[in-house]
Amino acid sequence: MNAIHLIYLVPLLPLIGFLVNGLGRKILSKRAVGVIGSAVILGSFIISLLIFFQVRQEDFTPQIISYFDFINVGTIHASFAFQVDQLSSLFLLIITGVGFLIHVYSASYMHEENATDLARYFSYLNLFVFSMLLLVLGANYIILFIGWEGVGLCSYLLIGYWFKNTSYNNAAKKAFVMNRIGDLGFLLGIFWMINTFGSVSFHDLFNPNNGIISILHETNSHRLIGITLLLFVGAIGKSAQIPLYTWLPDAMAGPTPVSALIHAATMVTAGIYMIARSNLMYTMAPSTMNVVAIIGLATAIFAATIALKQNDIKKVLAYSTVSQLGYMFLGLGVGAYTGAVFHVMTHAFFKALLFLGAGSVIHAMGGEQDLRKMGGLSKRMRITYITFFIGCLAISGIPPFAGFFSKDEILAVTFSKNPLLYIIGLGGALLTAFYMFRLLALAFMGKFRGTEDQLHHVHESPGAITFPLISLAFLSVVGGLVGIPEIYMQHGHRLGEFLSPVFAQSNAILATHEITHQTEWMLTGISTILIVLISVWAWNKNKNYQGETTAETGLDRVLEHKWYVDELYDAIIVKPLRSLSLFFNNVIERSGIDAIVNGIGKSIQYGSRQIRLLQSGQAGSYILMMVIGILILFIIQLFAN
Amino acid sequence: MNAIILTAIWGVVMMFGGVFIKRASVPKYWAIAGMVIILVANIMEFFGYTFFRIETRGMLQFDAFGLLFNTIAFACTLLYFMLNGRDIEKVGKNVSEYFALLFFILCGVAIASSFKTLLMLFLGIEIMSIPLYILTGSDKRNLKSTEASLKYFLMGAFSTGIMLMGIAFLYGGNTFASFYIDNLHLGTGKLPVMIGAGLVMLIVSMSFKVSAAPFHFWTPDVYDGAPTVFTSFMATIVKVAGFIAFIRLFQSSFGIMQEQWQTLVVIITAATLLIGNLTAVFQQSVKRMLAYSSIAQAGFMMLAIFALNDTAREGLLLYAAAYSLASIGLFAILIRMNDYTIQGFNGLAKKQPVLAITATVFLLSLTGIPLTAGFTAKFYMLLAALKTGNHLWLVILAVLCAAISAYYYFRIIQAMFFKEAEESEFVMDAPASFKWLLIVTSALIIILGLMPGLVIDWLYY
Amino acid sequence: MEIKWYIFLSVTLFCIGIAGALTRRNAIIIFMCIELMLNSVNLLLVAFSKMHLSGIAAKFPALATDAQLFVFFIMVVAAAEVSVGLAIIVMMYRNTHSVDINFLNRLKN
Amino acid sequence: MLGNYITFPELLLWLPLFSGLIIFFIKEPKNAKRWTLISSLITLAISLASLYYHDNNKYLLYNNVSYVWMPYLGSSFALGLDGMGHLLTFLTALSFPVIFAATYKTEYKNANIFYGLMLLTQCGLMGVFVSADALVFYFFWELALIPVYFLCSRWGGEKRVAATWKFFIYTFVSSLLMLEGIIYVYLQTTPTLTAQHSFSFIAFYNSHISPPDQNWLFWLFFIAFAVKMPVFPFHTWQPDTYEQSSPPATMVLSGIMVKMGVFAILRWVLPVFPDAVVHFRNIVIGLSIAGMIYASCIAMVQDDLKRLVAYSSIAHIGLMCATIFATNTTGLQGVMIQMFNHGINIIGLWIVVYLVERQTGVRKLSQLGGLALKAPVLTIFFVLMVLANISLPLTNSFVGEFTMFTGLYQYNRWYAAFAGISIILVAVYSLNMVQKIFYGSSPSETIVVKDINLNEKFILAVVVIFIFVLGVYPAPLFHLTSDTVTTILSHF
Amino acid sequence: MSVTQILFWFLSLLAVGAAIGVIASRNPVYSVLWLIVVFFAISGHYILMNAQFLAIVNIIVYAGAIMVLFLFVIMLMNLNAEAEPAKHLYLKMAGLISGLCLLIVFVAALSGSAEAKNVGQLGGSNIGLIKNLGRALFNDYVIPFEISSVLFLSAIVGAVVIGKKE
Repeated sequence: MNAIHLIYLVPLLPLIGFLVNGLGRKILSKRAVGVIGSAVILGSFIISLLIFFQVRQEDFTPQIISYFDFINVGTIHASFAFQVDQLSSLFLLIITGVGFLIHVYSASYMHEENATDLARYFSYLNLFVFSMLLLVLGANYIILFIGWEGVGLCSYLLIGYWFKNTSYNNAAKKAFVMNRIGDLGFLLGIFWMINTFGSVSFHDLFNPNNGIISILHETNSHRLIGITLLLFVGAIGKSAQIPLYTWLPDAMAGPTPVSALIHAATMVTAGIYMIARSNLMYTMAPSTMNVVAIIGLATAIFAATIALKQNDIKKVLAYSTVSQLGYMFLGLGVGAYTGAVFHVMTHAFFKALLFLGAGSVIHAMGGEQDLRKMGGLSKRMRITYITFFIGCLAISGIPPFAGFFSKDEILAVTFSKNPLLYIIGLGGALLTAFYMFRLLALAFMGKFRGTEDQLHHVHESPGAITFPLISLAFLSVVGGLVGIPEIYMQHGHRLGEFLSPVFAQSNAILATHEITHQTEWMLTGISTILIVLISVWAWNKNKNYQGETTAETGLDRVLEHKWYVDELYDAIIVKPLRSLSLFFNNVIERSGIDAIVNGIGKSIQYGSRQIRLLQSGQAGSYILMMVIGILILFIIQLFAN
Repeated sequence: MNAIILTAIWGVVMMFGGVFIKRASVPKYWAIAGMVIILVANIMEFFGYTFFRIETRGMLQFDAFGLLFNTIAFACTLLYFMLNGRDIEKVGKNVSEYFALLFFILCGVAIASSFKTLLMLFLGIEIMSIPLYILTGSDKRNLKSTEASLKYFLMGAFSTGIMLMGIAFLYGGNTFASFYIDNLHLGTGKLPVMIGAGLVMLIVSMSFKVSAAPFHFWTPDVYDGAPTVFTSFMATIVKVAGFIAFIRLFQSSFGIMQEQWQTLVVIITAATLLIGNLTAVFQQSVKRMLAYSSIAQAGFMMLAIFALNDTAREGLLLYAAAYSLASIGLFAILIRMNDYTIQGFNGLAKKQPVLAITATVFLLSLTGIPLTAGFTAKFYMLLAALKTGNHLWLVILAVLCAAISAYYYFRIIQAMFFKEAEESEFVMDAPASFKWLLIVTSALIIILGLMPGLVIDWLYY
Repeated sequence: MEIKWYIFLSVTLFCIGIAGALTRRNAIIIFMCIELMLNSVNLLLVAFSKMHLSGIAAKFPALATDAQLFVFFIMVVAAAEVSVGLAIIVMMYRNTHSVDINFLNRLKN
Repeated sequence: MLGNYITFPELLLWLPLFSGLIIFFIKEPKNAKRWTLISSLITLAISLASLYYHDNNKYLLYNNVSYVWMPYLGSSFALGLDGMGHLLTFLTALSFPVIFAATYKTEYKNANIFYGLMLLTQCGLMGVFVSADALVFYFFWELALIPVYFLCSRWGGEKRVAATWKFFIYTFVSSLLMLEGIIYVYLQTTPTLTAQHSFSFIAFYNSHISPPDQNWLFWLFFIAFAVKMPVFPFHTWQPDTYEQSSPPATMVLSGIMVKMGVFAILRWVLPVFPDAVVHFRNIVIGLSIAGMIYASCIAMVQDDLKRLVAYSSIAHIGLMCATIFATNTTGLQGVMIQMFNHGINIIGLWIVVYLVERQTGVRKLSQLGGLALKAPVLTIFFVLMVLANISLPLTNSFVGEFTMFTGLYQYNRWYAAFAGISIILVAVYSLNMVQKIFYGSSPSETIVVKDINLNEKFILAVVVIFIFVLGVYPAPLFHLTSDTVTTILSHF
Repeated sequence: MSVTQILFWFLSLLAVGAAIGVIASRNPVYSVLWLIVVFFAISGHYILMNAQFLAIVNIIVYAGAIMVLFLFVIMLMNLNAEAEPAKHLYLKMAGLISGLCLLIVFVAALSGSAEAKNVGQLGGSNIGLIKNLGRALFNDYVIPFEISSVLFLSAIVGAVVIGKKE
C-alpha cells in the first residue's frame, strides 16, 4: 500500500476534528470532545508514521501530490499540492506525535472548563494542527503561507482563549500583529520570488536536476539576498527572533498545553522549517546566512539573559524557547541545517516536556505561576519532578540527553565557521543551564512557599497528564540518539543521513571546514564540564531560596524588565502610530479634506449671499448694470477682436 | 400661418367672450377648446395643411423647426390652461381678457418661431412683451405686482430701444439694404463696425428677453412680483420662445461669422450660469428661487446659441419641452401652496404624496437627472457645445453649475420628503383631475427623457 | 451730407436718452427718454434708407421704402407701448401716489 | 430556449425594475417584504442561469441585446455580459436576497417604498454592469444614485440627510464631469451607418484619442469613479454616509456601489485612455496607497463601529485601485475576483455589524464588550468576517489580495511594500474591534443581548460558505474573468 | 455750406439741445415740451431727407398724440410741481458717465469705419411720398400691418385691464 496517497488524510483529519468539535460544541460531552480531538490527531500520527516508513526506504524520491489549481493566473502558478519528502515527513511526525500527546494532556488539564468551551478549545487545537500540517506539507510557498497564517490565527485564538481577560486578549492581538509584520516580509519575499523566478513551487525552485535556483549559479546576487532576507523577516516574526520576539513571552497567557504545543514545539519552529526548506536559496546567499546567524545568536543570548531573572515559571520557559530558537537560527545561519532541524526535534521533545511539566505544577498549585511561591514540590509530585529534571538536563545540553547532541552539533559547526560565535553561543548555553536549574530548584526544592490552601491541594497529576510527561521524557532521553556525531559512532547520525537528500545541494556548496576529532572532543568536553558546573552552582544557589530578596543591582532590574524592550516599542512605534492616526483623523480628515469640501459649499453660499446684493430692487441700478454690460460687450466686440 | 391667425382670432374671441360671458369659470373651457383647435391646426400645418394661403413676401417662413416649437409651446400651454385654469380666475375680474392676452402672446410666440425679417422679429417680440407687462401687473391690489409690472415695462421698453438701434445699424451696414435675416450674410471676413455694433445690440436685447446675465435683472423681481400663474407662463413658454427667436436670428444671419462674436456669447453664458445658480442657492422663497433657476436654465440654453449647430437646434427644442413641462408643473404645485418658502414644502410627501412625487420628477428633470427630459436636454446642450470644439471650460462650468443647481432643487425635495411639517390645518386644494394632470406631465417628462426622438425626429420629417 | 453725421446725431440722441433713463427717477421721464431713444433710431433708419437709395437701392427703391416702413411700425409699437406704459404708471400712481421708480423696491435680492 | 426572445441582461434589468415599481403599491409591509425577497431570489436564479449558459467565446462580443434607441446619435440600447459583467451581476443578484434576508426582522416605516427603492437600486446597478453603450451606462450610473439618495436620506441616523447630501453632491458633480468626458470621447469616434459618431463600447475602444486629450479626459472619468470607490482624497462622503444610512442601504453602497467605480475604471478608463493611464499611473497608485495607509490609520482610532468598517473599506478599495493601474494580467485578475470577494465580505461584515447594533442598540466600541459570552454564534460569525476582512489565507479575500499584491509588485516593488503596511494595520484595527465588542468582561447591564436567530445564522452561513469556498477554490472566478482581462490589456 | 447743410446743423443742434433739455428739466412738463421740440427737429430732418410722410406722421402721432397723452397723465397726477427727489449724486454721475462712455465708444468705433457715403438731401427721390409708402404698406407689408393690429388690440385690452377700477 502506498501510504503517500493517504497524505490528504493527514491534514484532513484534524480539519474534521475542528469541524466536528466546532459545530457540535453544544451537543458533545466533554469526554467526547476530548476523544474526538485526540483521536483525529492520533489518526494523523499513524498515517504520518506510515508515510515516514515509506520515505525511509532507499529508493524514495520526493513526491508531489497535486489536487487542484489554487491560484493559477498571470504570473502566479500555485496549485494546491503537498510535497512529501524527508523533511516534511519528519515534521509530520513531530507535529502529530507531540501534538497527540498534548491533546491527551489537554483533555485532562482543561477538565475544569465547561463542555462548550472545551469543544472550542479542542477545535482550535485541531485547527492549529491542521494549519501546521498544511505548512509543512505545502509544495509551494503559497500553501506554506496558508499554513503559516493559519497557525498564527490559531495562536491568536488560543492565546485569547480566556477572552474575558483583557490582557490575554492584548497578548493575543500582539502575537497576531507581530506575526503579521513578519508575514508582510514573507509575502514580499514571495512576490519577489514570483516576479524573478516565475514559480513558487519548491520542486521548480530547488530540485537538483533543473531547479531554477540550482541552475542559476549566482551567489549573493541582490535578488537572492533580498528574497532570502524577506523570507527571513517572516521567520523572525513567526519564530520570535529579535526584534519581533516580544509577543512570545506574552503568549504564555494561553493555556499551558497551548504554550507547549504552539509556542514551544511546533509553530515557532515554522521559521526554521521554512529556511531549512529553502536551504538552497540561503546557501547561495551567504550574506543572508550571516544575518541569520547573527540574529539567531543575538536572540539566543539576549533572551537567555532575560530568562535569568524571570519569576513566572512560564515566562522563563518562554524566554528559554526564544533563546533555543535563536540557537536553531544560528545553526541555519552557519549552514548546520541538519543540526537546526535536529534541534527542532529535540527541542520539541524537551520543551514540550518542560511546558507540560510546568503545566502540571501550575495545575497542582491551583493556577499559581510565580516561582517564588512554589518550592518543595519534588516530594509531592514525583513524576512531574523527575520528568522535569530530565527536561532540564536535556535543554542544558548535558550528555547523553537529547539536547546535548543537537546543540553540540550546532555549536561544532559554528566553531568551524567562526570560533568567536562559538564562544558566545557557548555562553548562551551556560546561561541556559543556569536559569533552567534555577527554575528547577526554585520550584521543586526547598520549602513550600505557597498558601495553606495550595499546600493542601498539591498532589500528583492524573494519568492523562503524566502519560505525556513520561512519553516526552523518554523521548528527551533517547531522542538525541538518532543524531550521534561521527566521533562517537560511525553512521551514528541517522537523522543526518535521513535528511541528507534535502540538504545535499547546500552541503555540496558550503565549504565545510571539517574540524579535527581532537578539537571536537575538546570542545565537547569543555562545554560539558562548564555546563555541569554552572548547573550545580545554580542548583545550590537556589535550592534553599526562602523568598528573601537580595539587594537588586541595576542590571537585575533591567533584566527583570526584559531590557525595557516592550516600553521601547511602545514609545517608538505604538504611541507615534496612534498620534499619527489621531492626527489623520482629527486634523487631516476633519479639518483638512472635510473642511475643504464643506468650504466649497460654504463659499458657494457666501458667493450667493454676496451676489444677490446686485439685485438691489431698484430699476435704475438695473438699467445702469445693463448699460455697463452693453459697454463691456461693445468694447470687447469692437476693440478687442 | 395657421397658428398666427388662429391665435389672433381666438384672442379676439376670448376678448369678446368677456363681454358676453358673465360667469368667471367659463372662459377657461373656451380657452382650452381654442388651444386644442390651435394645436391641431398647427400640427396639420406641420403635415402640410395650411388653411390660410397668404402671401408673406418671405417675411415669415414656416419650417419644421418653428412649427415643431409651436407644437411644443401650444401643447405646454394647453397643459398650462388645464392645470392653472382655475388659478387664472382667481387673479382678478377680467378673466377672459387674461386669456385673450395669453392668446395674443401665443400669436407673438408663433411669429417669433417663424420670422424671416427683422421687422417680424421686432413685432413678434413686442406682441409677446406688451401683454406680459399687463399680465404682470394684473394683480392690481398687490403693490409687488405693480412694481414688477413697472420694472418690466421700463426695462423692456429700454431693451426695445436697444434692439431697434441694433436693427438700424444692421440695416445701415449691410450691403443689401435689407431686413431679411437671410440677406445679412456678410462672409467670413472681418465684420464691418456697423454690423458689429448692431450685432452686439441685438445680442443684448435678445439676452434681455431670455434673461441672460447681465441683462437679467428684471427677471427675479418680475417673476416674483407677477401673479404666480402668469409667472409660470412667462418663465416657460415666453422665455423659450425668446430662445427660439434668438437661435433663428443668429443661426441664419450671423452663423457663418460666428467666430467673431462667439466670445460675447461665451461671456454672457458664463455669467448667466454663475449668477443664476449662485443666487438661487440663497433664496428662501421657492417662487423667487424658481425665478433664479430660470436664469440658470437660460444659461444652459445659451449654450445652444454658443454652439449654433444642428444639435443645438435639436437640443433647444428638447430643452424647451423639458424645461417648460417641468416648470409649469412645479409652478402649478407652488400655486397651491399656502407658504411659498421652502419650509412651506415641509412634509408635503405625507400630506400630498402625488404632488410630492410629481414635484420630485419635475425637480429631477430641472436638475438634469437621467430618465427625465431635463437630462436629455442638458445632454444635447453639452453635446452641441462640445461639438464646437472650443471653449471647453465653458462646458465644464456648465456642468459644475448644474451641480450647484442640484443644491437648491434638492432642498425642496429634502423639505418634502425628509422634514416634518409644522402642524397646520391647511388643506390643500388639489382635486383628482389636477393630480392626474400632474402625473401625465411627469409621464411626458419621463417619456421624453427616454425617447427624445419623439421630438427630434420630427425635425427631419 | 455724409452719413456719419447722421449716425453721430442719432447716436448722440440715443445716448442722451440712455443717460436720461439712468439719471432720472421719475418713471414718466424715463419713459420719455426711451421715446427719445426710439426717435433717434427712426432718424437713423431714415438716414440709412436715404443712403442706400444712392447706393444699392438705386435700382430697387423698394429697399429704401423698407426702412421708412420700419419706422412706421416703430411708431405703431411706440404708440401701443405708450398706452400700456402710461396705464401702468397711472396704476402705480394710484397705488403709491408717486411715480418715483425707487419708491418701489420691495422685490429685491 | 427563451434566449431568442428575451435575454439574460434584459431579464436582470427589467425584473428588479418592474417588481420595484409594483412593490410601491403593496401597502402591507409584510407582503412588500416577502415579495421583495421573492423577486430578488428570482433575479438570483436568473443570474445563476446566465452564469450557467455563459460561454466565454460566445459573449466576447459585447452586444448581446441592442435596440435602436437614438440612432441619430449613434446610441443604441445595447446590453451585454462579458465575464466581468457576469461576475458583478451575480454579485448584485446574490447580495440583494442576502441583504433582505439578513435584515428581515427590521421593520421600516413605509416598507413598500423602502423595498421598492431597494429594487430600483438593484435595477440601476444591473444596468451599469450590463450596459454596452456609453450613454446607457451613464443613464444607469446616475439612476442607481437616485433611489439610493432617497433610501439613505429617508431611513437612517439623525444626520442622514446631510450625510447623504454630501454623498449625492460628490457623485453628482463627478458624474457630470464624466458625462462631459463621455461626450468628448463620443465626438472622437468614427462614423457609423446611422450616425456620425457612436456611443457603443467598440467605438469607444477604437476611438484612439490623442494623448494630450487623453490626459485631461482621464481625470474627468477617473474622478467620477474615484469618488464612487472612493479613493483618497475623494472619500470623505463615505464614512458619514455609511454611518448614517440604514443597514441595507449601507450594504448596497459598500458591497456593490463601490464596485461600480472599480468596474467602470476597468471598463472605460483602461481601454479608452491607455496612454493617460500609463502617464498618470504613478499619481493614482500613490494616491491609492497613501489612502490605504491613511484610512487604515484612521480606522485604528475610530470608536464608531460603522465608521471603522467604512474606513476599512476605503483601505481595501485603495489596493484595488492601485493594482488596476499596475495594468498587468496578474493584478487585474486579482482585482476582478476581489471585486466579487470584497462585495461578499463587506456585506457579511455589515450584516454582523448590523446584528451587533440591533442586538445591543449601541455601536460605539467603547460602550460594547463581552458580547462573546451572551452571543457566541454572533461572535463566531463576526470573527469569521473579520478574518475575511484581514484576508487570512483560505478566505476569498486572501486569494484576491495576494494576486493583487503580486500584480502591484510586478509593477513596482516599493508600491507593494508600502501598500503592504496596510495588511498589518488592518489586523490591528480589525482585531481591536473584535476585542472591544466581544471580549473582555460582560457588557453593562443596560444592554440586553440575545444571540442571533436561525434565519440570520443561515444567511451568515451562506456568506461564510462563499468566503471559504472561493478562498480554497477560486479558479472559477479567475476563469470567468480571464477574457475580460485579456481584452482590457490588449489596449496597452 | 449749402442751405441744406445749414439746416442740418441747425436741426441737429436743436435736437441735441432739446434732448438735453428733456433730461435736465426738473419739471416733467418742461421735459415733455422739450421732447416735442426734439420731435419737431427730427421731423425737420425727415423733410430734409424727403421722408415727408414720416415727418407728418411723426408730428401728428408723436408730438400730437403721444406727447399730449404724456402731458395729460402728468397733469392728471399733478406732477408739475418739482416733486421728484434727486437721485444720489454718485448714481447720477454713474449714469451720465456710462451714457457718455457709450457715446464715445459709438463715435470712436463708427467714425473710422462708416463709409463716406452721402445721404442725399432734399430731392432725388419720391419714395417718402404717401403714395409709394401706402402702396408698399398694403402690398408687401400687409402681414406686418395686420399683425400690428394684434399688437394694438392687446395694448387696448391691456390698457383697459390695467386702467379699470376694481
